[in-house]
Amino acid sequence: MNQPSDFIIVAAVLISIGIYGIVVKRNALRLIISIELIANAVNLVIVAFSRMLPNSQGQVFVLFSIAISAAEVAVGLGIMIIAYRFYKDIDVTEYKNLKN
Amino acid sequence: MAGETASQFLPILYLFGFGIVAGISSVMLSRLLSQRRRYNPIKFLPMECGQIPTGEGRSHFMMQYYSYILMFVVFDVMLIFLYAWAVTFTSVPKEATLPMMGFLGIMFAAMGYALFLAGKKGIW
Amino acid sequence: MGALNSEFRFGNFVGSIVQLVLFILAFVTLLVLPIIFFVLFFVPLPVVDGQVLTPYLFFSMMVDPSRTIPVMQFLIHTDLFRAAVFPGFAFAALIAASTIFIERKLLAKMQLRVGPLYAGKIEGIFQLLADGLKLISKEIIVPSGADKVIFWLAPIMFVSTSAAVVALIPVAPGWVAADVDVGLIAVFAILGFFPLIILLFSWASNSKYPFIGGLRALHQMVAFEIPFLLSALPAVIFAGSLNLSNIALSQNIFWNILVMPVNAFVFFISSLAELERVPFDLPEAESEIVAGWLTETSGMIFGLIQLGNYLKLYALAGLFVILFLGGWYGPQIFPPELIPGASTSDVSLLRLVALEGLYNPVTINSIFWFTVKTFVVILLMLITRGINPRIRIDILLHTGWYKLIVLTFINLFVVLTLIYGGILGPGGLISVK
Amino acid sequence: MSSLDEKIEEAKKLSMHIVKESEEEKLMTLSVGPQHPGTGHFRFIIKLDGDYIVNVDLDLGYVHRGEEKMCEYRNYFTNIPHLERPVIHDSANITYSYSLAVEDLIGITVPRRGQFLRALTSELDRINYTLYWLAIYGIFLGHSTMFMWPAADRELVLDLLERLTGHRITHAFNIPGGVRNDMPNNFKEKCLSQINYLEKRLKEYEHIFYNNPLFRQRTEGVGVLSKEDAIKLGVTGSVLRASGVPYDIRKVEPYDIYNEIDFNVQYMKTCDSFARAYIPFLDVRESCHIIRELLDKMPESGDVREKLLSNIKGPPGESFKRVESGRGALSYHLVSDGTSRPYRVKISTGSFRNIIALPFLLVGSKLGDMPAIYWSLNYWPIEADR
Amino acid sequence: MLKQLVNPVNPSNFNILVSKLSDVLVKALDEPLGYAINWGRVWSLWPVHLETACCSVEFGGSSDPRYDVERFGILEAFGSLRQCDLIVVQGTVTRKMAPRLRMVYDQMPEPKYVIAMGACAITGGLYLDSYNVLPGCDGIIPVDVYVPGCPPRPETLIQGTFLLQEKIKRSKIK
Amino acid sequence: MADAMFIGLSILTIGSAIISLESRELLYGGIALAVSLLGIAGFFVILDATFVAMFQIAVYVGAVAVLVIFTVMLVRSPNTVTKRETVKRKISGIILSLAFLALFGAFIGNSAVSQFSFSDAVPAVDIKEIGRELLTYYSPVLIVLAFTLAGAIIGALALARREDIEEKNEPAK
Amino acid sequence: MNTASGFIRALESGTRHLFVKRFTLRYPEQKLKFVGDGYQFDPKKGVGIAGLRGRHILFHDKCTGCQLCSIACEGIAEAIAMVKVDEQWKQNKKSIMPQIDYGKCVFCGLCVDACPFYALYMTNDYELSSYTKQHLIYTPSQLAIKPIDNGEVEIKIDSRGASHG
Amino acid sequence: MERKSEIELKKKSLLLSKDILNSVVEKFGEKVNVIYDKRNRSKIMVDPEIIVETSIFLRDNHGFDHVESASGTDYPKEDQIEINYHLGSYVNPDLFPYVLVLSTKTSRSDPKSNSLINIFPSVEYFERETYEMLGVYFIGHPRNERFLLPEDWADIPPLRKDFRLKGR
Ligand code: SF4
Ligand code: SF4
Ligand code: SF4
Repeated sequence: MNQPSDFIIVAAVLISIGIYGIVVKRNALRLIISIELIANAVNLVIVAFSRMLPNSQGQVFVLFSIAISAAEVAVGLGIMIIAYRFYKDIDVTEYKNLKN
Repeated sequence: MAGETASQFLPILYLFGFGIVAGISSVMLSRLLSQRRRYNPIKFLPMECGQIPTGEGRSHFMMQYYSYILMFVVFDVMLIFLYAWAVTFTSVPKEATLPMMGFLGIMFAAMGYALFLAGKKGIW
Repeated sequence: MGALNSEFRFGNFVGSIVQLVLFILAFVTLLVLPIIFFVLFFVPLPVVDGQVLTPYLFFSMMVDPSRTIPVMQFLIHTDLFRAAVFPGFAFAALIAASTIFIERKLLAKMQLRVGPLYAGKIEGIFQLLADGLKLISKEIIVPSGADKVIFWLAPIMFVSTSAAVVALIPVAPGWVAADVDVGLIAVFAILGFFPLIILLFSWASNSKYPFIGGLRALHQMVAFEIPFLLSALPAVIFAGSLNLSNIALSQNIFWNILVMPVNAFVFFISSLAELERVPFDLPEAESEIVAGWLTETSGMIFGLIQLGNYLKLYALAGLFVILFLGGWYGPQIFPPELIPGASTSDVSLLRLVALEGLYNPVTINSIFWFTVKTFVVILLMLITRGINPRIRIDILLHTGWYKLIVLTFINLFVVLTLIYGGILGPGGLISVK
Repeated sequence: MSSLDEKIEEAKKLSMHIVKESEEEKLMTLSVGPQHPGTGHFRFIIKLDGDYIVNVDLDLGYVHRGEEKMCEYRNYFTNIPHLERPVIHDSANITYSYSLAVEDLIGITVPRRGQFLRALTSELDRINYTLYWLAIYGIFLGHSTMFMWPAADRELVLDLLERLTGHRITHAFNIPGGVRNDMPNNFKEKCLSQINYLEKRLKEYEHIFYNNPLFRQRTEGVGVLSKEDAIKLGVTGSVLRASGVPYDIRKVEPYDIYNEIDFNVQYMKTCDSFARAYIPFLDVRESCHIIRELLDKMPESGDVREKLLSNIKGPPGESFKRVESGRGALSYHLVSDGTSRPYRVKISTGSFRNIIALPFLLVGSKLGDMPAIYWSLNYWPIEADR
Repeated sequence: MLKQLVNPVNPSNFNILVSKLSDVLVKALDEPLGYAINWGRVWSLWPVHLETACCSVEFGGSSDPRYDVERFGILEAFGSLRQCDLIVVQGTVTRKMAPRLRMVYDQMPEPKYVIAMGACAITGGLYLDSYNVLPGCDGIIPVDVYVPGCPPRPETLIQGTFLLQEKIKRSKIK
Repeated sequence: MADAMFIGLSILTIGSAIISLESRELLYGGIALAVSLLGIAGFFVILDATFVAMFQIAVYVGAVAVLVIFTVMLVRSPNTVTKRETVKRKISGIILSLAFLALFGAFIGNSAVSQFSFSDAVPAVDIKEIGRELLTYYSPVLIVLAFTLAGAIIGALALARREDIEEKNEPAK
Repeated sequence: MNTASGFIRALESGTRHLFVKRFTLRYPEQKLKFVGDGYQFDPKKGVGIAGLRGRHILFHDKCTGCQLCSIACEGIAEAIAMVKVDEQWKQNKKSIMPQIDYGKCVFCGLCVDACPFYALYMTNDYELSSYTKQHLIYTPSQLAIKPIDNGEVEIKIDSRGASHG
Repeated sequence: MERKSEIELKKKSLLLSKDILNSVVEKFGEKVNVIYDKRNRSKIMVDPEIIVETSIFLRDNHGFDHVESASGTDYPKEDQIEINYHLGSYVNPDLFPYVLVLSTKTSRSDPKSNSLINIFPSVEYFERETYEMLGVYFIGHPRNERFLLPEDWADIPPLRKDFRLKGR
């Protein structure tokens, strides 16, 4: 059960959940959550392959990836808060509506 | 074989489990032993110094220190990289410290500016 | 339930406890012994001392008690034993309990009074038991509008997360529940759960004071996490490993605190902040926000959180000892044999008493020194509580972010210069290994 | 007239803090008291914007017991027990002022030894009050040891007072015409030794409390009440003296024996919470000196009490007398209509006059400053409520 | 849950046996448990921080080093009423304070005890005739022990808590 | 043992990932996200990448999840309950994700991925090796990362500034 | 540097107190010693004699039932009620004596001042708590009992701080 | 037994009070009555309409800058309520021991008076209390509302003489 393909399947399921979230959800926070899920699934795949090879570079790459996504969340939430302060809502469709 | 290091982590889970067992059992025991009376709804009002509570308990209230939490996210990342460096410190040539110093320098500059911004207490 | 006798004395209490124990023993004998025998006969048994632990062996042990020693030896080297009893839960809980007692007595002494005195005849030694029994029989109030799931789960998570930290603390060479390669980072990672739990709990209480308290706790822990992590950095540089046992082993020549006193100081301060102890007990500042995030806790929920707090206190004090105070190193004060000549004598009872095979002077010595040092650190924390008022949140944030970080960096650079100057480190004047 | 308008505007700003309507929704309303470890018998409602206090509304009267009305139904003597209840740990001073007012109305003077005894209890009670206040200040700032030490040392004073007057805190000792009883034997020696010990103990407070950097951080520069504001708001006692006005009734309008006593008026010019916390402490030291001086100068024997009829009638008229209590000027305005009961008694207490500064100081400060500012105002809620 | 498991199969004998057994268990456990828990309650009374009037001075005084009620397990340092078991009504209950007092009492978790401290809390004391004072607090909350005095000496209060402890010892735990 | 752990972790991860998107309360969504990321850290542990796993926990649970939950609390409570999506959008989302899943499944089934296996003989990657890589070969990336992080924090702080600060900063004196 | 020295001073002071004598009076075992037998009235001087104002003591052989104490207390707490007693004393024709409700009494001692026959004094007894309000009402016969006075500790001051003997 | 300096002080205070009272009487003439002039204490009764001007005059010309106390007294026989402000000074050392009682009268049936809050901010709570206890409405005071009494107080103001305590 414990083979690279299994990890990849889990990652694929996570990615598809993330895609579902991105397509369906209109709540900014949920969008961020979806993005995080996808990023993590990808990290999982990388680490799985890095263990398979075995090669440390995969792990280094994942380290960078996590760092970047943390930074991204910080900025994303910063943007969200400023949007919330303007529109008093975190629904992205609302932002569009208000602009018109 | 994959999963070997995982067994190192098992005792942590054991202890976590002990904590949960201890917690749940004591809470259950306390439910068994304690007398409970639900004669009045006032009892279950949130406590507010003997007043009837006004307003929501969970407001969207903020302290002025949001910026520190934002900063924490970023510098937490920085720290772990520092640890990766510290572990390797003795086994790499001394020049390898230079990029880390660069990293630190840039982060320090950022931190300084961020602290300056945060110190202005205008952050929501 | 039944009424009580009018005559209430401590002796009666003890008597009733004994009665209870006897009853349970009888019960266990009747019910559990058959199960034991079932297991003995039908379940494949571990090999101990070259022999399979058969029922025969079991009965022979009853005849010759000293033969139980290999079984014990086997037992204490299992993971479960380590997690449950010795370096793990029971040990930590014991230290936590004694810490509470010492805290109350010590503070009382400092404040010219006597502290708990009457609960359990001798100097109020059973005060904690009384408090625990009281708390366990106390009603738990869940405020209306509270988030029930989080409200019940958060305290339990609090305790178990504290316990998980305890798992990583080594007390002697090889004596650690979880010997993790990345132990130090694991400690920090697990400590990172606490702000989350507190924040969620304070949110779940649906009340104002807990909410402010939770926010304060979050800010405080977040502010001190970074100096906290940074101050341990030079120790890792010396040890070249993140494994806590290795870090302790790397201090066999000199204690880290000699090289990085500032970092030790910062670590101490930060762990006070992490523990929400005076002067950093802002999240529970009773004169401002009633009891902070503990405002809505009642009964056992409060008790659990206190237990978690003291477990955490032990874990952090232990971590301080491991990182800075040279871990378990100390002069050897235990004799090589518990009872001289016991190993060669034929009296089996004597061998049992001498714990032959179990008794390892080095390990015992390590445990002893580790415990002593831990208590010293705990004592320092307690005294700090006695002499300081509470700090204010903005001063606290300022201290955490502007001062402590700079201090740790200064010390880090001092250490780096020492290493590059060829004084410390591999190839230096004082070599680590 | 325009300057007057300006001043009026200024006064309005001083007394009211009105928050803009638009800001209202971001605020959190927090009730502090009455079941709150931070206030006691008192409540105020603060509006918080994050960590900052933007509005304060006081809600007094949780211990309003109608003392002034009750006075009108009791005669000049039976008024004593209930009049000392508002500040039971400073009861010698609150009855002192009342007795002075009644004596002023009737026109008698107290025998000299009685005057000394009154001053003695007054000073002892000042120490008692201040140490209690200091203890509570300690606990307000989360310093449990600082609760215990003054509370312990206060017991020394209470012990003395108990010997002298018969009760730990509610002495009912000062009555119109003098004091109830003479000193017991050996009191002087006992008093001297305990006061000396107390003075030694006071040094420790400086180490652990006043010079503690954390305490300094929390109080220095916090809640600054400038001299002008202090005068404008009419605060009194230690709050006033911490703002740089050397105004002590014992000095400016000496009553009874105080013009023969040599002592200094303590005042500071930093105007912040630290000064307000430090002045009462200096007062305690000064009181120790005064007590020693009093015991020194006290006549060996003599009357302690001018015998008055138990239902003495006051002549029609008014009197207004004040003493310096632990919290500042404590004055009685007594109106008599010639019967054996006072027609109107108005008690103007230091607490009631000091609390006016609270909203003024709290607005704009942080929530964490609240206990430090509030208790530095030397406020005893019951006294303000009466 | 056990009952539900047992019920459908054989409602007669086995059920009775189980209930008998559990009766025995309860009897055997109950008395020691009662002792133990009441013993815990006796030595761990945490009073709520509610000051109604001037008796609070002596109440505070009773935890000072001279009298140190922590000897009896009485800890006065608790901010929140949710962790407390004891109200000491410290004096006059005014009409303004009365609803708050009642509310504090209501919000405390069971079991809870009340000590009326001072003449005012017992009968109104000095302020019997005042327009804003209730004649004693037993009109609003049930009082366990009366401690007279104005204010009572800490010794009297401690003696009052002894009485309360006796009462707790004789009470049922549930 | 490892199998059981793997299955348990997958259920935990995927289940909480679904909850994180579908829970009615945003707060629970945040908690579920934390749990899901914790599950991924568990996978990392199984894959012998302990350092990465701890990094994951420290950063995601200790910081990102806290930040997300904190932001949830910041947002007014009516907004934390999810509005109902239109059914059409939901169905299309599900179809899209299923399609992706099918595509991916086909891809895995038809490639050599399924034949890959972990080599048991080779020991796991040491932390020191990661550090060495980081400091030598990847050191330029480290600098770039530093710039990214610096930009991120300064940008986030600049964004989160309050416009009404000028009037706010002067408390009514 | 000021900061550091401040902390060190505080630490030193705190640690020093670990070796100072405890101040605690172990109450149920030890009891305080007071001046005299309680607050009394000195008939010669016309002023009181210092003493603790605890529970009253009534000397039945002196009380005349003149009600002056009751009148004095009227304006204070109305704690004194005059009740009939069975005893016959020749100075007390009406056979009424004060009965004191300690639920109301504030221990001011003004009734002692008011009693012209020195029949009412106060004692060192302060252990008055009870379970019910009724038990707080002390009848004249209860008031006549002299309390057992066994307190003997006082504050002692020596070089290691103040303590109770 | 009084010492010499004491006598001097007495004289000085009398002179001082003469000064103040004379100037007030000069300024406002008939509308001001001096009720008494004792040592360190004197009382003037002014007409209700000039109370604000008088206090401004006293503040600006003599340095009375705060009130020690403000209260009212009910005189049902004369159908009047007397309002007293006890003025004191913190800036003028000569006036330290001196308290000037500034009082005015208002009718009992419709008690109204001009508030001094704009001249002496320190009267804020005193006036609020007087409003509550005697029912005097202070014109210009921002908060003539309940202060010390319970929220549900429905009786007449308690310090009026016709409010009787029960049982007395
Ligand atoms: S009994 Fe006495 S001390 Fe206690 S509240 Fe009443 S008046 Fe105050
Ligand atoms: S002591 Fe005071 S209250 Fe008590 S009975 Fe005597 S006069 Fe009344
Ligand atoms: S006790 Fe004294 S005052 Fe009272 S009735 Fe007897 S004699 Fe009269």
